[in-house]
Amino acid sequence: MINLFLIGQPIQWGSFAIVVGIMAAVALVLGVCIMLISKLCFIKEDPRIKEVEGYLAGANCGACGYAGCADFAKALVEGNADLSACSVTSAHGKAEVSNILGMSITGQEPTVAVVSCAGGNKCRDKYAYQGYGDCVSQNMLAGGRKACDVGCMGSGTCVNACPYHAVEVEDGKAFVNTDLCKSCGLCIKACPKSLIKRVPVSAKYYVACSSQCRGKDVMNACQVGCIACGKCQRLCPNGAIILVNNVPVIDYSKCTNCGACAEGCPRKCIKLVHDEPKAK
Amino acid sequence: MKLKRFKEIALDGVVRQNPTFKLVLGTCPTLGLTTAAISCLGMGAAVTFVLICSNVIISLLRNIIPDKVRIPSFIVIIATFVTLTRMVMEAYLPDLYSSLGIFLPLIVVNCIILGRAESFASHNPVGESALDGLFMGLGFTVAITLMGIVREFLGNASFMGIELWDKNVFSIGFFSTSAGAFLTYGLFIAGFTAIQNAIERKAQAKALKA
Amino acid sequence: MSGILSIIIAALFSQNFILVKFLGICPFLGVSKKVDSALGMGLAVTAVMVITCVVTYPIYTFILLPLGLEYMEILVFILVIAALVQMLEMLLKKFSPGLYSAMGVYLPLVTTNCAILGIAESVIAKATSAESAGFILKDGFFMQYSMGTAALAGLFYGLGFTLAIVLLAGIRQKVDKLNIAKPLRGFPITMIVACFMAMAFYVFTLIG
Amino acid sequence: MSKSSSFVTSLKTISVLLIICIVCGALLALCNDLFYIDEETKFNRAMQKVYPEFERDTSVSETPLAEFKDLAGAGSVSKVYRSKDGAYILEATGVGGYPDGSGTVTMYVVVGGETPNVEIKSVLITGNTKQSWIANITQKNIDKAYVGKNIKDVASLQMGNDYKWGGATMASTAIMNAIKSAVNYCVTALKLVSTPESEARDAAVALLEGYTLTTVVDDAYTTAVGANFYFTGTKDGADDVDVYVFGDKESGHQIVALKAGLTHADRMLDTAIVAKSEGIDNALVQSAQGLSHIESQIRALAPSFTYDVAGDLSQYATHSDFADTQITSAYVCNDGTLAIVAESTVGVFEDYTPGKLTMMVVIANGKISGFKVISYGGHSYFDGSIGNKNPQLYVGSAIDAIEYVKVSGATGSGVAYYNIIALSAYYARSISA
Repeated sequence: MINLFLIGQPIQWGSFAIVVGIMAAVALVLGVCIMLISKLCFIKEDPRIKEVEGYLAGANCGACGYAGCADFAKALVEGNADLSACSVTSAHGKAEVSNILGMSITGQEPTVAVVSCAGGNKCRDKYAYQGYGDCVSQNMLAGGRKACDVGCMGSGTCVNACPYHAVEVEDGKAFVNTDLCKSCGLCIKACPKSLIKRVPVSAKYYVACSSQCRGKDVMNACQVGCIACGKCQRLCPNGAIILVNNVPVIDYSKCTNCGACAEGCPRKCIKLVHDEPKAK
Repeated sequence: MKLKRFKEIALDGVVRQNPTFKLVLGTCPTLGLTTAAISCLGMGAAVTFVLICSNVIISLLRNIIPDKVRIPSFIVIIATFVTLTRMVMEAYLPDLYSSLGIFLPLIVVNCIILGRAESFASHNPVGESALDGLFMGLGFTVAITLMGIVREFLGNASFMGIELWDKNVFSIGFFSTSAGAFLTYGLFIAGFTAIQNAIERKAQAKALKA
Repeated sequence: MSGILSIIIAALFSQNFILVKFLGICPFLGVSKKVDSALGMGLAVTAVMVITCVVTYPIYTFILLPLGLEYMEILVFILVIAALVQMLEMLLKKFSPGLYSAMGVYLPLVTTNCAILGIAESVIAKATSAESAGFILKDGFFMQYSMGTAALAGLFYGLGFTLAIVLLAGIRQKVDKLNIAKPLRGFPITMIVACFMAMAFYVFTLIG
Repeated sequence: MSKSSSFVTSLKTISVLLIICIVCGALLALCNDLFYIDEETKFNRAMQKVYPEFERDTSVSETPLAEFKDLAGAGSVSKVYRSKDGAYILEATGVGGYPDGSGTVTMYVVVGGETPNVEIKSVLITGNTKQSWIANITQKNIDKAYVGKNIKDVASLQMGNDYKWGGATMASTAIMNAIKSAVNYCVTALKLVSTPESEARDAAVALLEGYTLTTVVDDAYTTAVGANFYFTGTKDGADDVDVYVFGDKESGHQIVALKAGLTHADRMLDTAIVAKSEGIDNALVQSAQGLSHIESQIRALAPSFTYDVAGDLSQYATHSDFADTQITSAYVCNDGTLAIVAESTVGVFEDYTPGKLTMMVVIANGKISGFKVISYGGHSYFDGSIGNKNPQLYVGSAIDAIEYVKVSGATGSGVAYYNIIALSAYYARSISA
């Protein structure tokens, strides 16, 4: 056989046979061992984990913070991880996974995050905070610098937490740009004051205050805080808004987005969910 | 195979899902080899070749390989192609072979190849997997060669091996050390994400206006 | 005694697998978000490294070398390692769930790790003077391996790996809290932190 | 899963893995033979990086000859490869100036060309230990400094600034040492080119079979005896030998080998001669034998000298007020001038390692008329005063009143000089009294 590669030697059938022999032996031994051990330690496991893992990228890159796709899949099925954390899996993969675990996510209406506080620079500071940059550390110092004990400090922990850069700090308080928000929940976990809540995308209004104090205390701390006067509760035609320990809570299943409460509110703290950020 | 799908895979491979800058996979050769741009090119070519071949074979066998032995069989296929490249390179391109050194056998455990094999090749038909392999390999090669050029230019004042000026006159030795590699790689990723965010924001702004 | 001591110091500091030898960077960047996951990863890598050394050395010297099949080294090694790791994972899941929850989950991730093949290549560097093993071959002290020191080296290289990854995880937990410029968040800032760590470890290469 | 179906699936799994492995193994085995390159071409390729026209010629043994392997203190040759076209690639390691000898540089040195101009064709550094600044030296620097140089004059290269590169002096010395040891091997063992020294050495070796000679570079000896080269030879079973080689290759080497370590008198006798080349004219033998180098110093200072040992040394050789100083030999000339050789290890500071100062003092008609420093060991302070400034101050002073003159910057050696001169004066006074 003319040697078209200019080098090399005639095929050594001897070593060829040895190679095939070794490979066969190794494959056989390993295959049998794997099967035996998998038989030996078969553990009942939620079949969906295997399925979900099938659709994940499988790159085991660890970007989601979990140890690998298997671990992430287990967390997804048990419900304490969110699909958006994995940037590697293709959209098709994510669609598949969400319809396997579908009923838990897409069952309700898709949601969007909002910051239920309107204070920011309008809320008085108890002290001037000099120190480590984010709200978590500031919150350790006498509950943060704001006079209102649930006021947003605007130091941007939620801004950092959001992988989609949907959260910005404006006028001293955090603001969610609902077009970018994927409702992945990372900001909700990050906020030390847990001010960020999920509201359905279809909702038009949300209560931009969570202070549980009465009128005089609120006015003393913040110019735009809800003084729990109860006007919105009386104005609402279908009783969708009720005062729960001085904080108005909207029941979005009854709310028809009529806006009566928003106009009637003397402090204007019921705001638009899909509001344009003023800075733009 | 529709042109749109082709464009999508191409864009994904090189820009949107660039393995080195976006997914941050295959970092070992990226940091190790980029002191010399030529070895980056050689490495890129080797990785692309192995990636295409293994993607093709894996997508061919995707339904046959049972799940229990999925990883071992994928790895065997990849290892075969890597050994093949090693033999060819040792025979025909000996100096490139010695400049790659340890990183040639390391292609087997390169996260890109196994990652793409499992996430793409094992769910898609052969044609698309081959293309994905090609463009992912291309994205990887472009990325590490860019880094290689920058590090070589700053580190020992030469471009693709051709010396531009005397190294002792002006060169930041820091860039050819391992610490320099981390820094360059970090800055490259930062630049890449900054550009990508800007493009995204512009696209969204346009979409909002429309 | 000094031989082993020099291996330990080299393995932990002057030849640290990540910060000096550049192997195993993918998990180093990926899994170092939290200290406990980093520790789990480190232990998994150490376990697999010990297995690799204990397995690759005899295979290479007693099977591959006498038969002249050096070119098969990658294929055989990676196949054996992948299979062993898979078995280890199953065994751990069954017999010690505690240990499994700590490190078992990382095992499939470890097989695709450059450090494993890196140490396999350097162990077989003892058995041959082949140029192919590349730059790892150049450090003389790898030469005096025996079966025992191979496993020992595997152990300490794994601990060196764990040291680096836990250090980074500690720093990263702090750094991720700072509000840094948007593009620098995530991997770039980790890279810069790793750059400083690499500088620190560079000092060891001069002493070691 | 019923027992049988689980068995079938596991069988299927194992078989798939088996087939994949076998196919891959077979493919690799075939390719390995297809792309096989034999050991020889692989080695040639590696070497061609150093010397492009390298063709390995295994007829010559590649381990270097033991006795020429290392060049004392400079480095050693570990491998010698011969190429078919006559060029040699030597793998040499050079010692890099660290006191404990660590910090070495290993490199390939390629030596080739026809006999008159055998030169260094190329140099490639392959490795180093503890040379952290070696990166400052680029291949261009080394090529410019060493490549193309005829190996005859490489051996005599001194470390100048076009061989030393900024910030890497240790590495530069290591490189020069490595190259020198490689060239030395070429000259001595491979005999690629003959330097006068190597010719003399070959002639001497021819005369004294079985002796291994080492060159002694000490011009005080060679010039005194008037020989071109001076070797010391050793052979197991026979005592050491001083070998003087007169003349050069064209005029024919005249070689005298005397037993080493004899006292002055026994050297004069014929028994001291171990071997001499026939037809050597007797005066050369006489001068090698009789004229020890001290005598030549005296002749330079007291021309009227006829050799005669002075009075008894035992009494006045030392004196209490001149510590660690004693007279080793004294000569008197027919006109009465005295030549006294004395040595002193005085003048100890904390860091000063007391080297031995040997000096000859000439006393004529009651005055110190001259002196000659023969050798000084240890500390560099002697350099300052060796310019004869310090002892010069005593010349002309009478022997019965020698006062100590303090010279700043050379107090240690100053004391040594004073002791020797004053002791000689005391000796002269006491034997003339």
